Amino acid sequence: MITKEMCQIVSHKEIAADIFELTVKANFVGQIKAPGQFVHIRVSNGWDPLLRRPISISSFDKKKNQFTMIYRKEGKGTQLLSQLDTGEVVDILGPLGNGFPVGEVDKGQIALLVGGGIGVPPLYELSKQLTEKGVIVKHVFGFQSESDVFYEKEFSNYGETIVTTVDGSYGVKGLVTDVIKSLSFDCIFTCGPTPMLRAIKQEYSNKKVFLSIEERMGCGIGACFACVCKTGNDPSGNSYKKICSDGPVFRAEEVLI
Amino acid sequence: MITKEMCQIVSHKEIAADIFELTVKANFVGQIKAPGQFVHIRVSNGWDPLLRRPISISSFDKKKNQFTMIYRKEGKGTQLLSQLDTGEVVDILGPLGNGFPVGEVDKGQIALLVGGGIGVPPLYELSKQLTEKGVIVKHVFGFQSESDVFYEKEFSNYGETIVTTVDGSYGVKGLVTDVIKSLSFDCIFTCGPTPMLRAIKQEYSNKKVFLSIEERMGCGIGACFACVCKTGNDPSGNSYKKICSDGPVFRAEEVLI
Amino acid sequence: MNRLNVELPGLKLKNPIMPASGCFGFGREYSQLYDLNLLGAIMIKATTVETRFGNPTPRVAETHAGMLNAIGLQNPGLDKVISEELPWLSQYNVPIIANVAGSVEEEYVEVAREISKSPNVHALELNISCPNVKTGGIAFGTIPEVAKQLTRKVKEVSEVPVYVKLSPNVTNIVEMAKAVEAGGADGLSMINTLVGMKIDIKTGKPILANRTGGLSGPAIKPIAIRMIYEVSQVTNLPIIGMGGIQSAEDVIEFFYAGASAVAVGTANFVDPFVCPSIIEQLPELLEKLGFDHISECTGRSWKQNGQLAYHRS
Amino acid sequence: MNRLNVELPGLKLKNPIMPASGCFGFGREYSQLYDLNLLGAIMIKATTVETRFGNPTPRVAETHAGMLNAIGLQNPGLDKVISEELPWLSQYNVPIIANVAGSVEEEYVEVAREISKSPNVHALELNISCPNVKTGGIAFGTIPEVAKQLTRKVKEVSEVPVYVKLSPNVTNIVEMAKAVEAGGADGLSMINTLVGMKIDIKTGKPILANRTGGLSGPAIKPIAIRMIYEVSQVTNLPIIGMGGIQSAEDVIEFFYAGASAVAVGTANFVDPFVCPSIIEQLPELLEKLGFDHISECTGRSWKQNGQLAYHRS
Ligand SMILES: Cc1cc2nc3c(=O)[nH]c(=O)nc-3n(C[C@H](O)[C@H](O)[C@H](O)COP(=O)(O)OP(=O)(O)OC[C@H]3O[C@@H](n4cnc5c(N)ncnc54)[C@H](O)[C@@H]3O)c2cc1C
Ligand SMILES: Cc1cc2nc3c(=O)[nH]c(=O)nc-3n(C[C@H](O)[C@H](O)[C@H](O)COP(=O)(O)OP(=O)(O)OC[C@H]3O[C@@H](n4cnc5c(N)ncnc54)[C@H](O)[C@@H]3O)c2cc1C
Ligand SMILES: Cc1cc2nc3c(=O)[nH]c(=O)nc-3n(C[C@H](O)[C@H](O)[C@H](O)COP(=O)(O)O)c2cc1C
Ligand SMILES: Cc1cc2nc3c(=O)[nH]c(=O)nc-3n(C[C@H](O)[C@H](O)[C@H](O)COP(=O)(O)O)c2cc1C
Ligand code: FES
Ligand code: FES
Repeated sequence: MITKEMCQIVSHKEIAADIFELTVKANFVGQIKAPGQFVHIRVSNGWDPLLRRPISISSFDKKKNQFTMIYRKEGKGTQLLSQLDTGEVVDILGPLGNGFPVGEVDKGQIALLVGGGIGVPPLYELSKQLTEKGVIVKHVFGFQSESDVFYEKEFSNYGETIVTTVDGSYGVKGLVTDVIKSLSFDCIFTCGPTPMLRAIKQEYSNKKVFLSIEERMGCGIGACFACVCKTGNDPSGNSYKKICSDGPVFRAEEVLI
Repeated sequence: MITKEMCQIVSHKEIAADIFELTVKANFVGQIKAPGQFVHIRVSNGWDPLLRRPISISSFDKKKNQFTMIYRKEGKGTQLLSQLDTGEVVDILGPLGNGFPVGEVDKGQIALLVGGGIGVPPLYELSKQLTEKGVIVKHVFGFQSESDVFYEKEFSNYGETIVTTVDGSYGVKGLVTDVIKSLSFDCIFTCGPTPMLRAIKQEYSNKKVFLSIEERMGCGIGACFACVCKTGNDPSGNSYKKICSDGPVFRAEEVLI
Repeated sequence: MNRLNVELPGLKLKNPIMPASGCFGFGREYSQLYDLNLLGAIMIKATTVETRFGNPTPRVAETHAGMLNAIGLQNPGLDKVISEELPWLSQYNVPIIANVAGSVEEEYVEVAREISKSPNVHALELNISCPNVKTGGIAFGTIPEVAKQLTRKVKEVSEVPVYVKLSPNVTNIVEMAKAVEAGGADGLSMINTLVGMKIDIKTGKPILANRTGGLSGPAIKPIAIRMIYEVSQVTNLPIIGMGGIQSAEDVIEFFYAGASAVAVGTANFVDPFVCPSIIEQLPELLEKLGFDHISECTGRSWKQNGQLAYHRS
Repeated sequence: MNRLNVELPGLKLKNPIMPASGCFGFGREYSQLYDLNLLGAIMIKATTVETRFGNPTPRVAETHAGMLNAIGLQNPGLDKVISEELPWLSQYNVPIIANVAGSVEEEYVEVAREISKSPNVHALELNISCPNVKTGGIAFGTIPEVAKQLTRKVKEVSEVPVYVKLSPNVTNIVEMAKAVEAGGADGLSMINTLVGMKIDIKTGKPILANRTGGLSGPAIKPIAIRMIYEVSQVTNLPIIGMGGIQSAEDVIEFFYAGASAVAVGTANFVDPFVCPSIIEQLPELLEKLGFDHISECTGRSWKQNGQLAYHRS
């Protein structure tokens, strides 16, 4: 069930440069099915900015009816969002889309979670659930620079966590793709910039790979065809997946990116 | 000097049904020249609503660098304005226009101040200044209904105050024009809906009458020609006054309304 | 007292509020959120003969109080719409207005002929105004003679009344309206989107992969109102108005301008419950404004002394 | 490093930012707020041969992220502009672009001939696009042949370069641009306002006394950007871009689209200091984006690999 709810802010803080962690109360938390689902947030009561912003659910607590998001303050909408205080309410539509299939990896197997920048957050709940299940979890996260890094300690609670930065100011200098070459694992769950997803998809076509993709959205629920991508292995070129309602998580071979 | 200033709200409260009294700190208070001048308020940081709202200065305190406005919560802009709290800041352009000429009435003479609805506020500072000068002040104010009445007590401090309501729920039932017929006075200062101003102008063409007129505005400073009115006694029909910069207060015979 | 029921050619509507084409798919998604029976009608996504993938992504960009889209008529194709979407929609007691699109005249004609046979399709909306496809759409929507010709051809084959959807990207909207009226249109729907563009400040390139897109949302409302005001005074066709509607007040404004029903597009993305909310709020607003029935509002802005509206249900 | 100086026909500008015609009067009011010498140029209010009162009030109405105006070319008339306004403006070291309007060809020609003799008028802006006057304006702005003819006539008498101001209310903006280029225009200014309307929900009547008005402000920016993008690729004329500009980022977007200078209209009403603020912020923004000079931005959205802008100062 998709719900539109006025959600009260439980906590809201900046956890890295322009990176905010936002926790809200929502009755629809009970409806969340898998890590990697997202919500669609209305950032103002007016009509400018007009569209909702899609933000991933990074963790949730069904007992408390709370969930947490982590987002980067970028443009007009997230800037407005970042000004909201604890106690205020925000109009959220969710939960949306299909998340990471925790069932696809077995106890004792090794899952590699690869995140780039603001693609890291949805992997947090995933890591938690995989760990609870007895899966061995490894994390490789890429950021631009030291000041962008967040949640390293939190992820370390669940498994080995390697951080790379483009400028080398923290962790390993370079891209996540350089680092994963040296790791062993049974499957990959990844979320981040498209070039990163593309590289991983290409390199590991022999492994189970699950990608979470981003695209500019209109409705967020599958009605407007704004967020489609072509499906893999379709000679006609006409078949498609809607990222908002079929995804945002896909098996790598399902989609062309 | 016209100034654009981020003014801090000192107090903000609802004083009648949908009527708000807003007091702010502003360095430009020192620049205010006469009662009846106004300011142009930006009600949001965004671009919807786009235009500033013109609101009269109802009183000011040069020592404290504060001034007060009284406005009715009507449309989108004043609704947003009414949500601001003490301590918040609001972007105000002012002081604008030319106010009521206190010098036009002498000590001991009788000035009749006639206000309709939200036209009442600018008369408050006027009443104060006239009284200080030794002018005898009488007030006649028209409102729709009992719940719309405000500042009756405040005005009573300066002189006789007669309130009329259209529905008769408070004071005299009827229009202000009915009441003034029975009063004696040397000159009229009035602000309110155009039909009221027009009636007064017509009825008292033999007296000194000063009107404060309203019109929809763009710039508020005389540059855009949005707020013009035709001048009286102009056979060409081409001469005009700008309400924002030549007015909003005019001698009745100066303008066609 | 039912203040909202209206009757237009082919359409007996419990209320004059419907989602606009392309902003509501074929109804499945919004049916998860509320009962579609609440709606006056549904304008379904443009249908073409063949399946179309549409334009590359990004397909949407936000602008001030508006958005650009360049979906490019993506749709499952005529066969699938007839065999899957329309039968699914028939579980609801809501008339469907089928948006008909194509690249050439024959394609429009084929879609119109076939889709108008579906029992729950009560009217067609002839989409001669899509700004986001390279062929077809735009020429049909900007040259009066071409529009008239196409309308006539479609009317010949359609089993239900035909509403022609006008493009605002023209010098003279009245001329277009009169042309399609002469071509036999039963009604008008207006307006489609205005062609616009947004450029990414960082990359220097247009945000939309298609570069240009159609501007919709509150930003275009004044243009829609003006065009409906102009057109409603000079044709006898009922108008389904659209362009930036987001509230019950907006609906009244469109009626005042000359509309007899309205469609809500972009606002569904902002508030997915906008259609049922408006439907709920309208009776009270009409009461406040002193109208017994919404049809009394049609054309008020140009009628003398509130003379009764022309298209009274 | 001066990143902002640009050169266009007749105009050697310290920066490419100027207030748009009609939104700045003749400069007197804004001169109370800041030093007009900061501006790149000033586009003064439309001037006609005779004094004009313009339309009845209300003349403005607010819309979502925009406004409508129907001033109706109110101005003191040619004589007064030449004898009072321009001499007053000559105290500033700022080139003036005189906006020329009229009801018939002869009127445009007379205003152009006389006003172009004023020493501080460095260019004319031929206003063939005012939507708010019953005669003149709109026909000149929507029929290519008429626009070309008028441009030619004005060019014959003008002592300074002529920029033609295009109306967005046309089916084909490219055709209009090419017509005035063929007529001898030295540059283009675009866009003027879009015709729109707002109806008062309480009275049922249009808010503007003139009923329709011109839509300006952020709402129309995507349309301006699209039109400049289209036109700049097919003419050799430099473009002064306008339509919803309110920030330094917007200026860059207009340059990317194809503008070589820009004008700011409605935003002056929202923030009277918007022009000097933008001028102050631009160098830093250019630095951040990696440009040595603002001219490098012109046409970036359609040029391959950022090839040097055509109209480099
Ligand atoms: C399924 C999904 C999950 C996401 N999860 C997260 C998350 O957990 N944390 C996070 O920081 N970001 C996330 N994003 C990206 C986030 O949606 C954008 O950063 C955000 O919408 C930008 O809005 P803005 O107001 O900052 O920028 P603006 O520039 O004002 O945005 C303008 C418009 O473009 C859209 N837009 C801009 N950038 C993007 C983008 N990268 N992806 C999609 N739309 C975009 C906006 O939604 C808006 O409609 C996610 C995106 C998707 C599709
Ligand atoms: C010189 C002057 C002094 C004023 N002083 C006061 C005052 O002291 N107290 C007070 O309550 N009101 C005053 N008004 C009226 C006040 O400006 C409007 O009530 C207010 O602008 C309405 O804005 P809104 O956001 O409520 O309405 P909206 O409907 O959202 O306004 C839309 C647009 O129309 C304009 N507008 C709407 N109604 C009016 C109106 N009556 N006059 C001018 N513009 C209007 C708005 O400014 C805005 O641009 C004054 C008007 C003028 C011209
Ligand atoms: C994402 C999107 C897709 C659209 N697709 C179609 C379409 O397929 N056929 C059509 O006639 N109009 C289409 N439109 C136009 C709308 O039906 C409507 O005419 C326009 O958006 C103006 O209304 P609005 O401002 O309420 O959105 C589309 C609009 C949007 C925003
Ligand atoms: C109040 C007002 C008056 C205007 N008067 C004129 C005018 O006299 N001549 C003209 O060419 N354009 C006139 N315009 C149009 C502007 O110059 C400009 O082209 C348009 O407003 C778009 O820019 P903006 O969105 O920045 O306002 C006027 C615009 C406004 C808002
Ligand atoms: S955002 Fe509308 S279909 Fe995905
Ligand atoms: S509001 Fe611009 S001249 Fe008065």
